Amino acid sequence: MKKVYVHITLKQGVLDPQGKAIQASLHSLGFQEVEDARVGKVIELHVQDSPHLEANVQEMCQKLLANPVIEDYRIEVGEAVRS
Amino acid sequence: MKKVYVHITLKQGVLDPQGKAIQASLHSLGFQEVEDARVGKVIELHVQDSPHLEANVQEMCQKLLANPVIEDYRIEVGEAVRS
Amino acid sequence: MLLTHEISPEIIEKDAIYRDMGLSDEEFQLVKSILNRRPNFTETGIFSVMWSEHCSYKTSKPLLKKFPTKAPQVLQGPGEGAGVIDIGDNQAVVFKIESHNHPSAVEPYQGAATGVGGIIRDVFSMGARPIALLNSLRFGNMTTDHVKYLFSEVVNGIAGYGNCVGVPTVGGEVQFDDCYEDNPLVNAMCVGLINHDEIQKGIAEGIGNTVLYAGAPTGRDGIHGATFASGDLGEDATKDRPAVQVGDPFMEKLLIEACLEVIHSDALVGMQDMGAAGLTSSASEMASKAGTGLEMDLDLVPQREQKMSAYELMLSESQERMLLVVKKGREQEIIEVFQKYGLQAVAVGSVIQEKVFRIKQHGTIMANIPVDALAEEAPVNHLPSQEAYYYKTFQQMENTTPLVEDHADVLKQLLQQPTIASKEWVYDQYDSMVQTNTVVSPGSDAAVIRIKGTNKALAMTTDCNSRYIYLDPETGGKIAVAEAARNIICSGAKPLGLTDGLNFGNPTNPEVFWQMEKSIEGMSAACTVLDTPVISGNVSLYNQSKGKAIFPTPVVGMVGLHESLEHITPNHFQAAGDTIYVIGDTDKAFGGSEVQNLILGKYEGKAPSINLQLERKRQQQVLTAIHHGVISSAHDLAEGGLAVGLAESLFQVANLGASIQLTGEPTVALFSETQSRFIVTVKKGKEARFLELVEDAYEIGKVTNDQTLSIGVNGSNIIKEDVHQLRELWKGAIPCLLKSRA
Amino acid sequence: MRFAVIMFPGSNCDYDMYYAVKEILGKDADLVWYENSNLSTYDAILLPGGFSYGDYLRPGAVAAASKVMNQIKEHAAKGKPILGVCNGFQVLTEAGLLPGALLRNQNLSFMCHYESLYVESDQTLFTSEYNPGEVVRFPIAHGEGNYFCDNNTLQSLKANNQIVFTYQQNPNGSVEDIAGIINESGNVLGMMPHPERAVEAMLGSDDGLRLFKSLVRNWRETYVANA
Ligand SMILES: Nc1ncnc2c1ncn2[C@@H]1O[C@H](COP(=O)(O)OP(=O)(O)O)[C@@H](O)[C@H]1O
Ligand SMILES: [Mg+2]
Repeated sequence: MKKVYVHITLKQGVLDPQGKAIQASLHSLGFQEVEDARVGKVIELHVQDSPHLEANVQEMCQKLLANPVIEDYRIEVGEAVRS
Repeated sequence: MKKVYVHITLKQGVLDPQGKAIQASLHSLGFQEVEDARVGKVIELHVQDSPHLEANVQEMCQKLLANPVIEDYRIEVGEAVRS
Repeated sequence: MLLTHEISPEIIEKDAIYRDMGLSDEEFQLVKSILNRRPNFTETGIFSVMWSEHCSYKTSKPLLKKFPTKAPQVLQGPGEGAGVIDIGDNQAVVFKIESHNHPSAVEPYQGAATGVGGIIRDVFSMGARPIALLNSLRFGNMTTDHVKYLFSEVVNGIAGYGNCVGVPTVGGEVQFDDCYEDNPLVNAMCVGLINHDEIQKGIAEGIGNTVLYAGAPTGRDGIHGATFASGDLGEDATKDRPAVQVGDPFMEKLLIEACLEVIHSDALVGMQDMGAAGLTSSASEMASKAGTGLEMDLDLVPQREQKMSAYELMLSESQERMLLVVKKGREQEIIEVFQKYGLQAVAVGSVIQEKVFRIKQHGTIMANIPVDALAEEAPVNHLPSQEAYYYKTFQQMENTTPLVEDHADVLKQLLQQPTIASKEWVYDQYDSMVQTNTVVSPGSDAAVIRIKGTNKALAMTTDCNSRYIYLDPETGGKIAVAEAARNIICSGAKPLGLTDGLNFGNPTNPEVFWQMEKSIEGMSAACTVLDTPVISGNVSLYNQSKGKAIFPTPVVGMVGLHESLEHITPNHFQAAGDTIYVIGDTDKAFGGSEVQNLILGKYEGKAPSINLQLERKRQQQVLTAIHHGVISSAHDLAEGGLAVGLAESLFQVANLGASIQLTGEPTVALFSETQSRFIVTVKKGKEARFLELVEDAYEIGKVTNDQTLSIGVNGSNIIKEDVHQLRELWKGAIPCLLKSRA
Repeated sequence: MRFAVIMFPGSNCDYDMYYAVKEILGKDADLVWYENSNLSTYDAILLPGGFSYGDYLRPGAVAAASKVMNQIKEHAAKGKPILGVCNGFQVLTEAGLLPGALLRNQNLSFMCHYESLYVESDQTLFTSEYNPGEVVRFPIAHGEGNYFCDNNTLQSLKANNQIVFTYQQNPNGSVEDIAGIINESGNVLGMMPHPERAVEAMLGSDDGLRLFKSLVRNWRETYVANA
C-alpha cells in the first residue's frame, strides 16, 4: 500500500476568489506582508501498490480528480503504508 | 519574497465526506485498489521575507487559516520569488 | 513597451487575420470604409466582438422586430439591461433571461454559475433589487456519464452562485432529449423589483463626466479569440489561450449592495454591467445610447494579470465588473460607497463630445472608432429561410393514437420519464426561501413571491416544449407562450409580459432560420392575443450536437401579478370531497407527446393544435373563477396529459386520492396532450357558481382520502394505483438515473 | 428591547432576520454593519445566515476573525443573548463561542427545505415559549451544517443540557442529530435551521416566532420586571 498525493492547483490566469478573500482577511488582521494567496487541494490516496500505480493515478486524475479545463495537477508517490 | 505553503488536513477522527465520495467514485470507475481517500488544502502564500516569517505564518494559521477543532496544519517555507 | 502581438494592419488584411476573429470579408471592407483606413489589431478585435451575433443580433434582429413590445404596462422594452413592467403603487418588476450554453458545455459548473451572475447584473444594473432567479435547462437523455456530469455540475453551479448571492432560485424547468447531448442549454432568468423613480439606464451622458470602473479587476478570462489557434502569434500563443471565466458570487453580492446604494446618489448618470465583450460593449453602448463619445485610458483599468494588451483588456469577459458614468467632480462620493463594501472603483475615462470611442494605453491611441459604427450601425444579415424538409412529411401524417395495452403501466413509466419526473433533486440544492418572500416554492406551475409592504405578489415561470416547436415551429411557438401564461393563471395571477431566450442551431442553415422565423411568428401571435408583450430577451445560435441542430428552443420566461394575496392558488388537490373538473375538450393530440416518445421512441406528426382565442377565453374564465374564490386548486395539463396531471395533483398533500370517471378512447382520455386544458378542484357548495363562470368544464370525479388514484374509462376501471407508490416512482426517477452507471 | 442584526460582507439573511424581529415581532432592531459598530446599546445580538466572505476558506472563518467579534465576545461574557443562525452558527463555532465545528453535509450537497425539529430543552432564554419535546418545523438552507464535535465535548453538551434542537430526520450527518446548541452559560445559541424564515404561516410555518418571543419575555422578566 502506498500513499499517493495528488496536488491540484488552479491554472495560471484562472481567477481564485478564495485566495483573494484569504489575502484580504490576512491584511485586515495586520499581516501586510502577504502579497498573494492561492488555494489548492491535495487528495491523499491509499493505493495498493502495483507496477501501474502511477499510470493508474494519472487516469484517476484525468477521469475524476482534476478538472483539466481550469486545474493543473501533479502526482507525488509517497511513503508506504500498512494496509 | 518567499513562497510559503500551509498544508491543512482534517484531523484524524474527523469524518471526511468528500474523501469518502471520491473513494466511492473511484471504485465505481473500477479503481478498486484505492483503499482510502482524504482531501486536504494547501494555501500558497507569497510573503515578504523577514526574520519572523515562520512565526508570523504560525500566527496566521492560529488566527485564521486552520480550525484547530477539526484541522491539523503544517507550514513549509518554499523557494524565494521575485516580488 | 508593447508586448501585444502587434500584427500590422497590412498583415491583418493581407493574411485575412480578421476572418479568424470572426469578421467576414464584406464586414472587413465595411470596417475599412467606416474608418477610412485599415483597422489595427485592437480595432479589428473590437469590431469583431461588437458585430458578433451575440452583441449585434445581426441575424436575429430582423426577426426580433416581429415581437410585440409595447403595452400600457411596459415602462422599458428591449434595449436596456432588462425590461421593466409597471405593477402599480410606483413599483415595477424588472426581468430578463440569458443563455450560457457554450460556456456550460465546456465547464458546466463555472459556465452555469457565471450565467447566473451575468443575468443578476443585468437586473441590478437597472437599479432593481434582484428578488428571484429561475432557469431553463436542457440536457441529453441521461444515458451517458458525461450527460450526468453536465447535469449535476450545471445544477451545482447555479446553486453555488445563486445561494451565495442571496437571491432565491424559485423556479425553472429541465427537459431531456438526445438533441442536447453535447450542447446543453443553460438559460437563467432574474426578476427584480424597483421603484419607478429609481430606474437606471446605461447611458454615458454629460460631456466631461467621468467613467468609473467598479468591481473585479480584469484578467484574461473568456477572451473572444477562441478561434485563434494560429501559430503566427508567436511563442506566447499558448499562454494567450482564453481562460475559462470563473465567477465570484461573493464579489457579486457586494456589487449588488454597492450599486443599489449608489443609485440613490444624484451623482450617478448611468450604469451598465460588463457582460459579453466586456469593456468594449458596455462602454461603446453607453456612449452610443447617449449620443456621445467616450475616451478611456487602459493604464487606469484594474488588472489581475501582468502585461495585458489593449486587445485583451477590451475583450476580456472577466466577471463581476460594472461601468458607471458619474458627474464630474463627484467621483469620490461614489467611490466611497464601493470602498465601504471593499470594492475597487476607479476613474478610467470620460465622456467626450466627439462621437468616437477612443482607447489609450501607454500614451498611445490603440483604438479610435466612431461609436455608432459599433452599436447602432452594426451590419444586419438577411439570411435565407426555407421550410424544413421534415415539416411537410409531418404535416401529411394522420393523427394517430399510440398503441397502449396497460394504461397503468404507461402512467408509471411516464412518471419516471426524466422530463416529467420530480425535479426535487435539482431544486433542493437551491436556496428558494432567502429574502423570505417565497409563498409558492419550486415544484409548482409557477412560483409566487410576495411583495413586502403590499398585498401583492408576483408569479413567475419558464416554459418551452421544444418537441412541439420542432414538429411545427409556428404552432409550437404559440404553445410555448400559451403554456407559460397558463402556468401564471393557475397560480391566480394575471400575466404581465415575458422575456424570451431564443436557442437555435446554425442560422446559416435556411431550415434553421425558418424554424427561428416561424417560431417567433407563433410566439408573437400568442403574445398579441394574450396581451403579454416581450420586454427583453436573448439569442443563442449555433447550438448543435453531433452535427445536428438542437430542437428549436425559444424559452419563455413569464411574470404575472397577484393583485391580492388572497388569489394565490395551489396547483395540487387540497381536500377530500372536492369536485374535480377538467376544463376543455380532449382530442387526439399525440404529435410530440411524451407517450409518443415512450412508445415509438421518436417525435413525429403534427403538433397539438391551438386556438389562441379559445386559449384567451379559458384563461380569463379560470382567472375570474379564482378571483371569485370558487377554485381550490388549478393545474394546467401539459406533458403526459390528464393522467399525469391527476397524479401530480396528488403528490403534495399526504393521504389524498382521486376517483375519476372518463369517457372516450382510453389512451386519448388519459395521455393526449390537447392544448388549453386545466384541471381544477372546487369545494362543496361552490360548484354551481363555478359552472356559471367557466365554460367547457367537465366534472370527472372527486378528491378522496384513500390514497388511491382510481380511473375508470367508459365504466371500466383501468387504473387503480397507490398514490404513495406513484409518488416514489416520480420522486426517485432522477436520483436513480444519476446513480446508475452507464 | 433592542436587537442588533450584524451584517458581514456576504451575509444574506440579514434583512430576513431584521424583518422578522422588526416587522413581525414588532421590536426595535437595527442592521449593524460589521465595521464601525458599537453594540453596547443593544440587548441582544443576532448573527444572520448567508455566506459571509463567500464562505471562502471555511464558512464563518473570515467573519470570526474580524474585529467586531472581540466586542461580541465581551458581550457574550457579560451574558447578553447572542443568536447565530446558519452562517451565524458557523461564525460562533469558528470564533470559539460555541464548541465543535460544522462540516460539509454528508451528501456534499446544499439542501433547502423544511425539517421537523425536536425542542430538546425549553430551559433556555431562547426556547422558554416551547414545550419540551415539542416538534417544530423550520427551513434549513445550508451546504455545511454537519455538526461535529469530539466525544468529550459531546458528553459535556449532554451533561449540561446544551443540545437545544435536534433533527427528527437527520439531513446532513450531524452528530446525534444536533441542529442547535447553546453555550454553557446559556446565553449564546447557534443553530443551522432558520427560525427567522418561520415567522409567517403564509410562507409555510410560524414556529420560529416563539424563539424570538422567548428572548423578549426573558429579557423583560429580567430587566423590566426588576426595574
Ligand atoms: N430575443 C429577444 N427578444 C427581445 N429582446 C431581445 C432579445 N434578445 C435580446 N434582446 C434585447 O436586446 C438587448 C441586448 O441584449 P443582450 O446583448 O443579450 O444584453 P447583454 O448586454 O446583457 O448581453 C437587451 O435589451 C435584450 O432585452
Ligand atoms: Mg446587459
